[in-house]
Amino acid sequence: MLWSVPILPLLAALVIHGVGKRWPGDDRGRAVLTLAVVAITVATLLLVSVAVTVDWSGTYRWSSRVVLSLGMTSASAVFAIVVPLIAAPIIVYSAYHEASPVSGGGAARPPVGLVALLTAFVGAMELLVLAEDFVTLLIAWELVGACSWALIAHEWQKAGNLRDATWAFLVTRFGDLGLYIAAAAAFAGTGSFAFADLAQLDGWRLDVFVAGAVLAAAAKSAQVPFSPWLFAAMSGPTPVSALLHAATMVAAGIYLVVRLHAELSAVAWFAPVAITLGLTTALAGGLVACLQGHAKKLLAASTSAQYGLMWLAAGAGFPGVALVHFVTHAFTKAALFLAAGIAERHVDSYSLTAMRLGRLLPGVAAASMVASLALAGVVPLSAAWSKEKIVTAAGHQAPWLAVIVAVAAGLSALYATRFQLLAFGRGRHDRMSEAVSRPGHSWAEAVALYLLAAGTLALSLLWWPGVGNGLADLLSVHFPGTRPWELILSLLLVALGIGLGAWAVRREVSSQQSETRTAMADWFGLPTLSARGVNAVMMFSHGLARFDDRAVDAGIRGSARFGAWLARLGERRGEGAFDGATNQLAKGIDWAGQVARRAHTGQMHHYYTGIAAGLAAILIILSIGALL
Amino acid sequence: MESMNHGLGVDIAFLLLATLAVVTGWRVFRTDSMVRASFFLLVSFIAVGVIMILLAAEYLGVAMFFMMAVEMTVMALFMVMFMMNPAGLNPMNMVHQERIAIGAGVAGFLILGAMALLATFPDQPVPAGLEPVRSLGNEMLGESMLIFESAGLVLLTTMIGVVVLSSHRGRYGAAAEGSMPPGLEPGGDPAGKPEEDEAGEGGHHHHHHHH
Amino acid sequence: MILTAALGLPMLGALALAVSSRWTETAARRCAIVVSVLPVLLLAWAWRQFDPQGVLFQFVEEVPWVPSLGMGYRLGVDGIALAVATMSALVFSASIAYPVDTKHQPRQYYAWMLFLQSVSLGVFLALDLLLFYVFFDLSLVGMFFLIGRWGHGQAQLAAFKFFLYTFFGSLLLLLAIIGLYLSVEPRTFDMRVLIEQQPLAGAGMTAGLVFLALMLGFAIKTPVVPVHTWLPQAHVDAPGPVSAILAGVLLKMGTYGIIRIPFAMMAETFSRYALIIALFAVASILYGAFVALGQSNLKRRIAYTSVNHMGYTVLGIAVAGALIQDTEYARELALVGATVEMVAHGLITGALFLICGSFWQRTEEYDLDSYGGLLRQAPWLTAFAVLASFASLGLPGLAGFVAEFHIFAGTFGVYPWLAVIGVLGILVTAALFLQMLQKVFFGAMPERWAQFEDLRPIEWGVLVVLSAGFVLIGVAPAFLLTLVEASAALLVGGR
Amino acid sequence: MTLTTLLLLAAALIGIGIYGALSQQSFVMLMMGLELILNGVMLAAVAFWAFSGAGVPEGQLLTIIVMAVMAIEMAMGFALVVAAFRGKQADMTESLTGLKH
Amino acid sequence: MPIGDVLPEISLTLGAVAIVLFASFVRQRQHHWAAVLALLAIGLGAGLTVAQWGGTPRLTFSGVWALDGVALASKLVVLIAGALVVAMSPEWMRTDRRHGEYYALVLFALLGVIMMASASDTMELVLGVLLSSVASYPLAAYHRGWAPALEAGMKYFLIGALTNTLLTIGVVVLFGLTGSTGYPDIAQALATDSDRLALTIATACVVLGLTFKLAAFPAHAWMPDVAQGSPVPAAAFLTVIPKIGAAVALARFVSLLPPDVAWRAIVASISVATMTLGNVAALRQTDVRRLLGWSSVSQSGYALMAIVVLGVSDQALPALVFFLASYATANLAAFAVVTHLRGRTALDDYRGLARHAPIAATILIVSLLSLVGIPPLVGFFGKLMLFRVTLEGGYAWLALVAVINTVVSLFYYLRIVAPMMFGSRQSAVHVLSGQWARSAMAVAGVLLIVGGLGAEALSLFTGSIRFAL
Repeated sequence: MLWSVPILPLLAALVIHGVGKRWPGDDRGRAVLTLAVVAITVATLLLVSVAVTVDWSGTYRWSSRVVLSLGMTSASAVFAIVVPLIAAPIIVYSAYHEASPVSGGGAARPPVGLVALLTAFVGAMELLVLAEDFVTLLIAWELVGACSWALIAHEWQKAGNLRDATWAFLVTRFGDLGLYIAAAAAFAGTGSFAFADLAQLDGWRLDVFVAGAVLAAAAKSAQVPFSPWLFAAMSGPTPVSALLHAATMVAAGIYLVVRLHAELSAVAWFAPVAITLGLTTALAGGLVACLQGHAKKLLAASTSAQYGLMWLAAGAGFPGVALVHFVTHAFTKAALFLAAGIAERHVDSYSLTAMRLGRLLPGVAAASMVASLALAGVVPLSAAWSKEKIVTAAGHQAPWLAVIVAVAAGLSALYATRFQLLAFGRGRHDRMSEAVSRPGHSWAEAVALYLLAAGTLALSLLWWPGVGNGLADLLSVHFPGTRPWELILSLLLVALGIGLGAWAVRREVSSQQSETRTAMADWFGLPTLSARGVNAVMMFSHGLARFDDRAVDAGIRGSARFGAWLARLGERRGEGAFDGATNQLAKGIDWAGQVARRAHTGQMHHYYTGIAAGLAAILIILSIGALL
Repeated sequence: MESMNHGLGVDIAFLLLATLAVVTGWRVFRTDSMVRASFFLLVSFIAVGVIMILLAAEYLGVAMFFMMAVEMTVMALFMVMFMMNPAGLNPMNMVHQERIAIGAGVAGFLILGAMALLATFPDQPVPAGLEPVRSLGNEMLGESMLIFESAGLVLLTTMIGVVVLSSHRGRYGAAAEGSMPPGLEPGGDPAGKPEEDEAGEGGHHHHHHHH
Repeated sequence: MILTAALGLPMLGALALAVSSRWTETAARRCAIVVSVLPVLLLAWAWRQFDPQGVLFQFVEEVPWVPSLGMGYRLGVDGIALAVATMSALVFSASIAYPVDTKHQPRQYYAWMLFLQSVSLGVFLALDLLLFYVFFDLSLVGMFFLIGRWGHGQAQLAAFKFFLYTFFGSLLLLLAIIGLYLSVEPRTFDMRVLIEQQPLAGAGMTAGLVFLALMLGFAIKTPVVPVHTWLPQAHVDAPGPVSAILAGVLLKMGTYGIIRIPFAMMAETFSRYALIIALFAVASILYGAFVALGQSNLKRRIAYTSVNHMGYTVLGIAVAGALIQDTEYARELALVGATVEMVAHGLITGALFLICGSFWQRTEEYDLDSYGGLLRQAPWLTAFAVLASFASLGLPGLAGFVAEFHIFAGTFGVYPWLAVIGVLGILVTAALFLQMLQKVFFGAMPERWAQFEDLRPIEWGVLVVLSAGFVLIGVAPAFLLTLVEASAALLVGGR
Repeated sequence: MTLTTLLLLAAALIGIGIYGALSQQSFVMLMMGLELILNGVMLAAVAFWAFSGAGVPEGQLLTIIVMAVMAIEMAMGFALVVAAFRGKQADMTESLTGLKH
Repeated sequence: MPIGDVLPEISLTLGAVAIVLFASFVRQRQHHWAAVLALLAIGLGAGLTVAQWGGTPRLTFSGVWALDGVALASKLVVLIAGALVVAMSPEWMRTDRRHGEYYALVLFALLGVIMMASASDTMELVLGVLLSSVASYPLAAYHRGWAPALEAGMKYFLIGALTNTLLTIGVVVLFGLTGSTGYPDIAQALATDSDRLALTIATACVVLGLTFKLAAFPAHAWMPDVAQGSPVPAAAFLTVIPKIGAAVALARFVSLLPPDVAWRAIVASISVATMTLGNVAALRQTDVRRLLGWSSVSQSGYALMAIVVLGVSDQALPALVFFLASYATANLAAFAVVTHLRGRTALDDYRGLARHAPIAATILIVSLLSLVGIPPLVGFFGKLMLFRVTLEGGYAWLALVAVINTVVSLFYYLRIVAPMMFGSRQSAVHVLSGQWARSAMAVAGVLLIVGGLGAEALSLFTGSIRFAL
């Protein structure tokens, strides 16, 4: 029965895609889409809640060795609930925010395909979080990647989008290879793919397994050095980014770490690796976000940084903290992306310096403010709570680690402030400016944003005494106790960050962006580096293709040369195609053929000589044979 | 090998005949006239025939005389009729690849000579009192009847073949007329006529004096 | 009789088309389609009747042919053969139904296609080594005429190259088959006896030579790097449906042959060289993928992915044949994976080449860079191309994933490091397919394709059938896995 | 007159014959070379019959067979030469160059 | 005198004599009845041969004539092949003034080949070679008014004269060495210590003499010329039938030799040289008949493989005869098609034939594929048997060489097939009028397939044959 949870959205997506084309092209169509999406997500949520309460599970047998199975753990439950919860407003938003790319010159048609894909995306993610074995996990894992490819490539007329989509897919698929290896290692060690049997895994296979899983998770959750793929993913429509970052694709990585935390931490090197990875990404991502001038890319870098914090928490031994931070981050980040999308519609650019829409869009600005402050870690907002827990978790490992984490958190305060002030500060645009004439945003988009902001506010209840412990019991996880000095330090750093952010914003208006800054803002030149790598690979394969044409095939082009000759003789076409081809074997046989023919001169005395020579040869061979 | 009973005279005769056979054999290819060449060949054969008689194979020797005499006459006539340079009036030296030919001849002689000198053959001379002609007759009409008949058959075939090839006039007019492949299309030329035939006839010919 | 019927009906159909000259194009086409579907139905029925718990070979038929040589008309299938044969029959039906320019000789075209269907099924259904060889060789003849007569570009040249190259392989095979034959007493070509007796076990040099000849012969057919170079040209110049058969069916003869002959009959020798074969397979995987990535010709690119995919199959077989202790599960998994890869690749690459055929019919152009934005003109064509490409790059939910996952999981259990290297192939495959899709279907559309047609109903129908096949295997492969697993277990474990 | 000397004589005749067969351009002269070889062969046959064959009649018969070979080949040869000369004006090996390669 | 043992041969002889007489008294237009007479004689001979089948292998006529399975089997093959040749001739020879004698010569040539195959005595062998040669020279040169035929005949004769002469050297030396000409005595004498130098020379000469009839290296040069220049039916005869007798004769001869004579090495070398040379030289031919001639050279090379393993593999002789029979069928079918197509020989003339003369094209393609050894044609089983005995005899390298050669040969066979199938033509295709050549072609074509599907019959027929000696 648990299968119904992922299958419902997947099938619904197919249905939407199938019948969507016949829907009316105006706002009625959007309304129908909205209703459908809301219905589907609500149904999914209902199914999940039923599943949680009555403890559904599901198995599907492929063969005696491969059995697909679904199950519900606390981590899966959290994800399974959060995903549709976040997705619903985002998809509704997208129904109004986007248009179908095929509609061409006429009236913008509702983005049926996009909505269908987003719905499918939710289904795939549900499948991912409910998977109880590696085959299922891998299926969902790659489906999520494929969905994101299609989503990023939504506006397919622009070749650049396709390139970015491919790039994002390839980077994450590179990580997927880790999962293939991990799954294979698990099978080799236990004879099964089920998570439940992982406990039997030991020795070098366990190491391989962990390495593969870490690779897969790190790539998905955009940790260094895979972070730049998130920038590429920005080519997709805004709602896609929102969903990708908040609840689905990127979240898959941290889900894997949380879900398999027990097995992963069975190797001693997992904790240091996870902490290093997380910390590096948090700091680097924070810096990038502080320097970015592109609204979505700023948020994307922030995503990497926040997931870095989650990695760190998991590495420090508190996967529950990571889980909670995922939830709080999901709401804030989704809200911020939607806000950024609305802002872009007004100024036709994602450039932060062009925005400052506070006066124009007060409601949106307020909602964005809530999310920004939460991201910044301002007490008593939701994300602040989980972030403090992360600082504390780091403190459990080492006090200096807590300090560094607090610094990273300060960075997030800085860029959150920067985003909020630049995008929705009080600036040039007011109600009177020319921007008014631009198409604004619909009520549905605003409602979606408000709902997410409200979610952030609601989650702020975590600060309420006792809620945190209750949650820990509910999820059967363990939260670290807060230490006062860490809290104070962290709050100080947040304040410092906000201050610095405000200062930076003031400076930013005047100053031009320097080269180094641009480079740093683009993940310290990592994409350039990887582009070089890709170029090298392409050159390699072109070279190999040429090699294959010329060298390896050389021995066989005998037939080719001959065939070309034949083609001349026979069909009088294909002439000269292989004239330049040099082929040793062919040449050899051909040469032998010519010699043999020429040897047959038609002159009797040559034949006689040949017979005499042949007789001599026979005699010689016989004599040698006799002597041997 | 000295078991055969013969005297010094026989040896001397053999030596002379052998020299004669070799020298005339050699002269066959060293004369300007084909007619002379054929007579040199005849002499060589006759010398060998005499040696055969010395070896007590009288029948074979005599058969050789008659056969070769007839054959060489035919050959000489043939050459007078058909061939160039009938009387050796023009000097002729029509050889090719002479060095290779000499090499091959010498090699042949050396190999067979080595066999003559080095190989051991069973030492079983003709027993005294053997009547070669009688024994040959018995053999031909007895044990080797089939061989004898086969040889006859070969002769018959040769006769038919020779007639087919060389007769000038057949029962229905010129023998060679119409003796060619069917045309590629009815009434047309046959397929596969070599190109050289039209152009190259007589490229190495010095004379055409027949027809 | 069911197997004889499956391969005999198309042969009769071919004869009927060949003998009479009264067929119109439509009649010939209809007849061919109907006849070609019959084997699919028959084999599907056999599939239903197949008992996975039963003996290895079922539906056995035996009629003496040259008993004094130990040769007979012996047919029979195990799960592996049945799966591959059914897939082949389906690919044939699809290819025959797919529209193509028959160059005013429809009767001959369909007759050759049916002939080829018959002999190809024969290869997979034969239980007699010599009969196997007979069909194996006849498939070359059929293919030669199909490429040479109905191909385009330098079709004759491609046909020559194909025939010569693969004929060399098949003659080596003949020598090896005779070698096997000479090693059993009493002399027989019966595969069952040879599998049971393992005649050349411990025969040292002889076994090595026979094995070498077998593997070389099959490697050429498969093809494994570096004896793959006949493949791209044959593919490029063949008409689309024929390419689909070449890739979908004929290549399988190589890998199927490896499973059936060296793997099953020379287990001990095979295990000795399993690692080397696996190395060649990994080389094929990577080399095929990279070279495909470097191609700018649509059909060549797809052709080279066949090298890559057949590399997976060979890897799976090599792994399955490595007699390493305590790895039975993994080896069985690998063999199942190899078989599924054969089926999956047949359907997927068949579909891709048929799509190429549609391109040629419309534009006579294969250059990737000349295309773009076709999604606007041809959404259905795009949809099928995207689906097949994703299937080919191993996206879960489609058949390729099931196969490749099995193979990698199995390989890791035996040669972990090879699995780690080999898995890189799926990354490059992804890159090359996505790049191809991007260039052809997305971005801006050049003006010259403004009249580009979308799929016609018959094309649509054929692609739906093939796609349904590989989606079904991707989502619910139990029907296939159960069938194959039984035989794989007997082959791997029963030794 | 021993077997050795006889065989040496035969070898000499055969050698000269080989020379003739290989060197002569004219068909007739070429055939004379072949006859000379056969001459040597016959001599060898008789010698073998006399010295190592114990006078078995097959020896003589063999000589007759060789003689027949010679006669028949010459007859056939002349017939062909006549035909070739009539049809092709060819009397030398070099004029037979229509069929080659 | 056991006349009963040579009844088939007598039938041929009488047939030939009858034909000569018939031809002298009947108008030329009626000469095709001579073909009927020839077929009757051959049929009678074949029937009598079948009647001899099943007896214990023995030598008859004081050990001169072998009456064993090999001789009988090859005799049957020769006779059937001869019948096909006769059947394809009448229309081709129609305009010839000496139409009738042609059949007599064919019968004599058949008789010569049979003598070679049955000879168990060196003198009989020489006579067999001689008979088949002297009957063949006129056949090759039968078109007296057609220069290429005369040239082919002349070349054939000159090469034959030299090699027959060399053969007599071998035979005489062998007599000197053993004091005998009968195979049983020779074998006995050689088994005891005999001089190796002389034996070497004798062996070399005899083997060389037989390579002429086999068209094997080094005396192969006549074959392409004859195939190209001679009357096509005669070419069909000469590319096929003498080989059968010569191969059996060679097998008989080498089986006499003591093991320390390196005859296997010699035969293997000749085999390799022959098949390679024939194939390589055929590669670039544009004249189909000449191409078939070279291919025929290469096929002799394959046949020799079976002789290499004589005595090592007990199936060597069956394989030899089987292969020769399969080769004969295929090559005769090919030449029958060429005859039917009025001897067309330029490769260009074959373009588009498949559409204009589908049956002839099909038979030609099938026959070529059979020559390659594509199953299930009879040629495949021939090659299969060959490879089988070669591998069994431990000559894997030889088999490999043959495989490589087969691939090369495929190339030029396909060069005939490709234009026929893939090309197109405008002009009509003319064929010989009448039913003789057409029927011969059809019969040979059917035999190719029937021989493959019914390989068991052929296999049983040859399976147990062995030498009487």
